[in-house]
Amino acid sequence: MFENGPVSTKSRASDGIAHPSDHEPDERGHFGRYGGRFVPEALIAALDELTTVYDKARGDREFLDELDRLHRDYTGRPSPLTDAPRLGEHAGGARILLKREDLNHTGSHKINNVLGQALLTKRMGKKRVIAETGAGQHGVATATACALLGLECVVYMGEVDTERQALNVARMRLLGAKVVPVKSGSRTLKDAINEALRDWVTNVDETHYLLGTAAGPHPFPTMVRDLHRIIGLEAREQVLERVGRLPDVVAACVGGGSNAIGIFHAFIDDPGVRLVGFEPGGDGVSTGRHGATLTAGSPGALHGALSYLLQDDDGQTIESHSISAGLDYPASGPSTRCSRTWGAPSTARSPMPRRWTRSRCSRAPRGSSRPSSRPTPSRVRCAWARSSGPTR
Amino acid sequence: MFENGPVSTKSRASDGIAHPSDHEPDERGHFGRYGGRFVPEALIAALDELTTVYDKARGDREFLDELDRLHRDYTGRPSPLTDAPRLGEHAGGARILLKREDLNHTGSHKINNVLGQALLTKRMGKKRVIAETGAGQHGVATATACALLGLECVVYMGEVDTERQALNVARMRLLGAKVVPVKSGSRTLKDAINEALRDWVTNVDETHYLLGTAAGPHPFPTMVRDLHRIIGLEAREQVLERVGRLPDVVAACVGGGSNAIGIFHAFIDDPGVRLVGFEPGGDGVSTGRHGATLTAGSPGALHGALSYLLQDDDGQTIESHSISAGLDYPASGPSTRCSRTWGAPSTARSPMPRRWTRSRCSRAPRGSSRPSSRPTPSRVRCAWARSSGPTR
Amino acid sequence: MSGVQQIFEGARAEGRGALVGYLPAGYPTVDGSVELLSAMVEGGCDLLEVGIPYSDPVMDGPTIQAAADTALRAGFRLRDVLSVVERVSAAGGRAVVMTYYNPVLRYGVDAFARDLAAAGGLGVITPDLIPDEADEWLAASDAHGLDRIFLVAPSSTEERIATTAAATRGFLYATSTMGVTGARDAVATAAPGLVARCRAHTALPIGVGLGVRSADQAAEVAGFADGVIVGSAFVTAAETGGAGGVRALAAELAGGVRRAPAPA
Amino acid sequence: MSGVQQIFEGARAEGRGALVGYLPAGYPTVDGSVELLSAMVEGGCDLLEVGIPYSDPVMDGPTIQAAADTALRAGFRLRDVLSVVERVSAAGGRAVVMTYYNPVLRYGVDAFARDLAAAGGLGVITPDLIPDEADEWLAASDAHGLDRIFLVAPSSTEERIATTAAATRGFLYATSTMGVTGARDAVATAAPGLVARCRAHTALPIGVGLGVRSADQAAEVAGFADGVIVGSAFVTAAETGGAGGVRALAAELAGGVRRAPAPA
Ligand SMILES: Cc1ncc(COP(=O)(O)O)c(C=O)c1O
Ligand SMILES: Cc1ncc(COP(=O)(O)O)c(C=O)c1O
Repeated sequence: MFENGPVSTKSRASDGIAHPSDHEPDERGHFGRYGGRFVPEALIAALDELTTVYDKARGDREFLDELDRLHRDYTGRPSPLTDAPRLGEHAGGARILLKREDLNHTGSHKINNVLGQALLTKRMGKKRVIAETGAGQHGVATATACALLGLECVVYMGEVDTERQALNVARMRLLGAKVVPVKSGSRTLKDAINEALRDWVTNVDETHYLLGTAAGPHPFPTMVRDLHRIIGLEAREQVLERVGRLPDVVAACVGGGSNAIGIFHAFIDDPGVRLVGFEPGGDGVSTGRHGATLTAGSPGALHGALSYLLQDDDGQTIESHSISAGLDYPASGPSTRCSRTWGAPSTARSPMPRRWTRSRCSRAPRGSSRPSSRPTPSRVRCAWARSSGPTR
Repeated sequence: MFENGPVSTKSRASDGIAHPSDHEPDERGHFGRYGGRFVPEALIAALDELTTVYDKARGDREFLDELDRLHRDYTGRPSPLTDAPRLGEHAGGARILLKREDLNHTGSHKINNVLGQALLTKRMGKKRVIAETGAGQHGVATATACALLGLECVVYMGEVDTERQALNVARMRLLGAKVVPVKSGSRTLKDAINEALRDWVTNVDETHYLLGTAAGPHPFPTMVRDLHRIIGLEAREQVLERVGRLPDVVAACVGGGSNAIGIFHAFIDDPGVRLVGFEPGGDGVSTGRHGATLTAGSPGALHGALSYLLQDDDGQTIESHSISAGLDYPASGPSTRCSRTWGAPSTARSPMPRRWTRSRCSRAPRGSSRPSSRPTPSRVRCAWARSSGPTR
Repeated sequence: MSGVQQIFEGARAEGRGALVGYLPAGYPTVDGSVELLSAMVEGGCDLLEVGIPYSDPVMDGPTIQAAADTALRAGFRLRDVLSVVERVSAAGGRAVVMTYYNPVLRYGVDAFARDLAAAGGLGVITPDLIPDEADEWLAASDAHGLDRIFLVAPSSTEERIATTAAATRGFLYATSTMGVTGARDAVATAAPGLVARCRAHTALPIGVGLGVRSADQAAEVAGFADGVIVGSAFVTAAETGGAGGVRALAAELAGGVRRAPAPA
Repeated sequence: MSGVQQIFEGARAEGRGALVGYLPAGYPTVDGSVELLSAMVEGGCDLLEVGIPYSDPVMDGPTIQAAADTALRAGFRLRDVLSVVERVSAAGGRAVVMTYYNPVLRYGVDAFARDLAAAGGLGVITPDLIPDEADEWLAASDAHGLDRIFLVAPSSTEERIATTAAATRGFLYATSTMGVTGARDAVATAAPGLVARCRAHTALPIGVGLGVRSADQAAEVAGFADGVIVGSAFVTAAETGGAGGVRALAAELAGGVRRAPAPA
């Protein structure tokens, strides 16, 4: 009646980087209009080096095997797919399956990306890693990987976040990382990224900036996405095995966008599957105190990429708000951005899900200037929820 | 060079209950002199019912399959075995492998036992579950399983522990459990168990007491042990597959003893493998402020079983002390007890590991009165460590 | 016939139930407990149940827990229970000890039986020891001529009632309700049925405890059982009224057990 | 030849380096910044670099961050930079704007270029825009005749120096050190090498910035570069000495760039 034995899935953790998909950016990291590199020239050499080393690692069996081995024996991949029948009942009879990235070592999907980048750091011969963190999940994952591989680790964290997430600060310190409370700006995640970028510009020779989400300058959005593609690759196989068909909907919360693109990616070419991203609603989108960058943001360049931002009429970043420290970020990654419907439907500032489209994002014409307002058939939705998101 | 693919292990989560070992207690739950049922008569009917239902479930494919399915898809079993090369280097060159029960859903081994007992609760037609908790790990696991299966859940927790483990109190409440801070006695784990037993005596008809460690009256020590045997079954297979031979030593921390007996059990019949239990050293065994029940305790009856206790000359329980809330318990389970060397080596109150023996514990003559002081060849050791134990 | 059983038979001969009163030794102090227990005898208790304060009294509700804590904090030591029994027995009281098993185990089961018998104690009530685990205690109580009072509960099967009664000497303790000690407003409805079930298996006198606090309740229990056991209500009386309060409650309850005719 | 380049050529004709001074528009207020910038001109700055305060200035150290915060808290709006440029230009100053890219993007790249040119601005320095991403800005700056000053760094490859210089108009901005803005004790040792590498790829004047705060440092830089760019030191001077402090620092630095012979 029930099948038993270990979780069976054919995908390896490294498959997302080993096998490029049909949804690649152009060679300078543009997903349509979005992405790219909006960073000081001082960082370009490091980004180029990272791109080269990453591209080489993707084809290197030894690297891929090491990544697979760590994800199997250290992270605990594959992560299970859990039926949530009581939630489904509560939701009116849906069959809801949870992809259990929370069961990974360090407690979130973040480790998928972190281990990959930490191994690349070693390949580049760098001995020092810096990272930003909001909730502390990425910081903990990074501190953990650095402890594993013997790398020096400095984590920048907004002072506000160090207070509300004191437990994760303690974990990082226990793991040997230096946690630097960032006192500038809004003293949250975005300022931690600013500070990490400043450190990077200064120490780029010996330092890798281990960015924690599918944002930032090229190659980060693509690389982070690919390191997380295993989420969707596994989930797709698991749901087919368990249910015998593809799901109607795949949903994910969107902070920077790494977990969302990680699971969505495997379903982009499945026309019957709706992809729904949930953004932090904060006090409600209409109040302006929220983190719904895709729903209520506009295109802009922040932290190295052109993407959707919460910004005022002058292009100054607006502070985001969420009950979840981990989703409290005023932008999200360009690779999620590329599938957004250009244009502003009338629901833009109402609490309704916002429509996205799933356009092929590869090698779209560049410099196509501002978004047109042509509405596109919806297959991806972006919703906001007052209290969505991880609690830790 | 590295093998890949999912963790491979042949054992199913239910194997520990489906396949009785050569190390069974007598039919009234005595491991040698230890174990048994030192409880009010009012509870005997419930314990008998539990014994019967459990014995039936052990042979029921449907039950075993359901347990396996949940442990695979919900808990995330098998848990990986992780090499810790840097720790090994630090420890003078040992190869150290970690059995990753921390990667289970809810973050510890506790869920192995909890899911089994929660399914048994349903089988008994009971709708209410009570549990004790110290650190909160067992409480969280129980609250989780109750949420999964739609059971009412009340968790007793010493008031002192509710304060030092406030985060876990919040988690349990979030999961719909009622957490009752216990204000009697030392206001820690032992008093939470007292209070749970009082509740059980009063409400035993509709209530299952979901005990969290390999202690308490029969059938708990055996049942909890068997539900945790999967730890050792998997670990043994994994280490053979990874290293090609058995380990020299298997080590575990000992609170009530459930994780220790869970992993030790699979190695009891392997003569070359030393089994070492670490007890909480608190301020040092010589100070009297510790939790080293096996090292510095003496036989006594507490919470339903005859086992080793921290007690004064009058048989009054002495409060235990540990930096780890989860190991802070003045007794430990009779199934771990049975393999202890009777007698008091000269190291008894010194900070040295204490010798155990690994006697066959099945059907030893009963009523064999007080321990003799015959020293027995050592294969199992009991050590204490000043700061051993889980940090959460 | 055992010493304790004689007390019950004596009461039955008077056409009434026996009154058994509980107080912890050493509460509020060792001397104070002797005074309170003596007041119980003066008030009309037939048998004293002298409790041993214990750190983990899982069968007790808050009232008795608090009294035990008070005694332990005041420095009660296990040997004190022997002197308490000795002093109340010397003053004409008849006493059994009520204790959780671990203090006895730690003292040494045989040594405890020996010393208690020497102090004049008649037997021991063991709320967390079932006959299945009592080999050592059965031997020691035989060796030193002590009664051993085991408990049955509404949840006990016929078979367990029979085997428990068979191991028991003195009287069979029927817990009238599922639950811990503590005075209740109503005697649980399970009690008469449990007593009736016990009668089918034993000729021993049957005492009923848990929850009795008034003359009316005592009369009600004495209507179907051979003895009425009162604990928490005495602790409360001691707390609020001292020896006088205890004496007055004993007198009131003694009136209660005389009001109803003892069952045939 | 572009407006900015002429300024450099003019200085070179005088046998000295050009002095470029940075202050954020709107610091400490809009009017206050006009006054400070005017003092810079009076003190001897050849070119003004008018910064746009931005919420996320990743290339700036604490001194300039704090000044930008002050300006934003005082109510600075993006359009204010146009009036500041207009007023200092009207008073005879020659100004470029230094800005992170997002405010420009938000304003509209072409609109910004048009309005800045109309206000008398000569060009824009873009610390987080590389030529690779600058198609829209290249077009707009061409359309409105603005100079565009890109940056090179010690880590830039020969190829990138070449392509960056090719896209640049006015002068090429060489960051003398890896790092963010902020006055330093010593001019980084990487600067002369970087400037030498740039000369191999371009005839554009080369300005060196990041860390200069004294006449001696200015002299040192002017020894190998065509212009000396000073930022944080001016902010500190404004903070502690107001317009007078800024004028005095400009005069001191102007002395510095005159001390050393300009490179051939
Ligand atoms: C568990 C978890 N999920 C999601 C997120 C959001 O990040 P992203 O959108 O990159 O997945 C975070 C951020 O800290 C996180 O900790
Ligand atoms: C993670 C963990 N390990 C070990 C223990 C100790 O319990 P046991 O000895 O039953 O394994 C606890 C108790 O809470 C725990 O939470």
